[in-house]
Amino acid sequence: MLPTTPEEYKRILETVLLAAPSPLTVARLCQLFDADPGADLVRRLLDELRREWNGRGVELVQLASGWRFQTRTEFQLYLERLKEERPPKYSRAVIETLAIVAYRQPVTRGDIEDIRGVAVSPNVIKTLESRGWIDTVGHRDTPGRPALFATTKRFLDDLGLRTLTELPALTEIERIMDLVDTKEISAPDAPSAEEDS
Amino acid sequence: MLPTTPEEYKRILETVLLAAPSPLTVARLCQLFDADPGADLVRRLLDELRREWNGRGVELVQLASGWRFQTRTEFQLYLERLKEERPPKYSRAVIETLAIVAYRQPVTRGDIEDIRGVAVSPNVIKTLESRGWIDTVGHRDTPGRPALFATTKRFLDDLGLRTLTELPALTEIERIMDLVDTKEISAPDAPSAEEDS
Amino acid sequence: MSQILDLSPIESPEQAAVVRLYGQPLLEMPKDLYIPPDALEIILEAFEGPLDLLLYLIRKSNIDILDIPMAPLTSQYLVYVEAMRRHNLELAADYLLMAAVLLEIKSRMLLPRPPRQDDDEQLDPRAELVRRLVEYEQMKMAGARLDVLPRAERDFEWVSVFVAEKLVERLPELNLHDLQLAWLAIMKKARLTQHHRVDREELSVREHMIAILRKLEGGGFVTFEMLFEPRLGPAGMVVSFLAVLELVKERLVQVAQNEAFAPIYVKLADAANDA
Repeated sequence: MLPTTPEEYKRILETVLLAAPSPLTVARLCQLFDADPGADLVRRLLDELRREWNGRGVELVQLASGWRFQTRTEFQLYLERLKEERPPKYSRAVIETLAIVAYRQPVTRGDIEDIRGVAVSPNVIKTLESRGWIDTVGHRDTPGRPALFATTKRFLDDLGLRTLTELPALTEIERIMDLVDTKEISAPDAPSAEEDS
Repeated sequence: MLPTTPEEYKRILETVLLAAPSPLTVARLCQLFDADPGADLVRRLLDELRREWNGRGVELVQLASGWRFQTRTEFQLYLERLKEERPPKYSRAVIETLAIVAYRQPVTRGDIEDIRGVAVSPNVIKTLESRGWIDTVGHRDTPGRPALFATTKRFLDDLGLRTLTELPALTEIERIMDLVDTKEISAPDAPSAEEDS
Repeated sequence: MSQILDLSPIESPEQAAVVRLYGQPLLEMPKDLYIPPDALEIILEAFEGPLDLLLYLIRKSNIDILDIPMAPLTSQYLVYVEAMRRHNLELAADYLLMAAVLLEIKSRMLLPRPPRQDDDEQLDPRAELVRRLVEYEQMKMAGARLDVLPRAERDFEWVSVFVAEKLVERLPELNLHDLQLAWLAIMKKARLTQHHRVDREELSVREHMIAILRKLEGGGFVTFEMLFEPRLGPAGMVVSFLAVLELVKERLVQVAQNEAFAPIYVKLADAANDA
């Protein structure tokens, strides 16, 4: 299967570059062939190959250490989903604080502490601010003039919401919780068959 | 950059498969997308992709653990010239042991030794294990509780097989085995000589 | 093909035995099996064990594996084993064990067959050996076939192109469900003291409250009318108005009017202190 036409040369170059674990120089690529096709021809064929791959998810690029195929960064999202490792998770304190800001905004840190029943670490607020999900929209006119936090447009964007009203409604779930509570109270002797559901 | 047309879906599948370090199942590929396109659509797109790659140096193949791009064997000549080291050449002991594990699994080291008529060196087992072709799937409930070996998905992948049933058939020799059995049974002076087959 | 293994009964007592092994006379070194002394080790390595050697002898001689002539096969085998021993090669126990097995089968073959007794006695003494030979040959050939299958890294390569990544920090992910669960947990705790009711209506008021706060962000006065966006329609206007009332109630904004019918100004409550 010795190459004779430019197409056949290109097929070999493409295959080798797709399988190579590291970038390959033009000199190295010339050595692939029994008869050296010459650096000029190889370079011309590489240029043609690069053009042929235009518009695909993988591109042929020339680097300092040679040529290689690599994925386009636009496809990073999909490639990341392949990775085994799960993305990091926010702590419960962060998520609860965010929930309070989202549903009760505007709120002060004091409001959050009142609702959660525990002190809110400055790190929690900082985490949410640096993520761009909450920011200060004013100060309450009370002693200490505490900052008022609200969620941002970025928060809505990142969660795929258009407006705050698209946040999951809680009325239904609250009704269920009411029912559960009622049941718990009204049937004190009932054997608790369904513990952890 | 959410995919809408089949072409866009295919572009993503192609990119991910070209970059993936191991085969990907259809189920895994479905998970790439925000909205699951469904296994049927993905399978159809993979078939289309496979056809699109026809005639090139790289082909899309379906293996035991999923879909993957691999180079065609005709191009190995060129790929070898890139390699720093020769691929390992396995001894007959290794290959025969592999065959016994593949066709008779699950087997213990004792079973292998019975069939080959010689002791099996621990290195033979180690070689196959470190290549990821066999592993321990349990222990036989006999004195010493010897390990039971079986082949892995990786073994099938590396040999381009989807299931164990695609292993080369043993038919020719089995006919001889049949003859042995038939002769033993039909021989007038050897009634009911049903050996353990 | 030349007859490599002489299958005729070869027992002429006149001939002097070349080799005597386990009391069995071996008359001559079969020509095809002559092993140059220095090649012996290589040959030993060429065989994977006694079964492999036996198969070689059988196949070379075109013997029917189902009807093995034990005497010549045994002597061929013993010649080989003896040659190895003469050269002080460390003989694997497996080879010696097989020699004993062959001799045993051979002697049983020489005995007249007893009349029908139990099944064991009826079996051809060679049956077990044949079974083992056939099974080994089967696996040997299966191995050879496996070995020629196109194999990754020898006959083809996996494609795995470089993944170009923008250097972005992997930020934690959050979904609405997490948020909802968190809020539910809070509500459950809070319901012991007070009953929060959050529905879409209230959220939309809160959304407008935030929008108004953002409009007032500079700290200066903004006219009351500026806080309303007619494009929101009557319902939106009402909600905006409720939002302003709520802001006043929560003392987040100050509303000022110098005299009746004069423009109403609104500003952030805390900005008042700065002014």
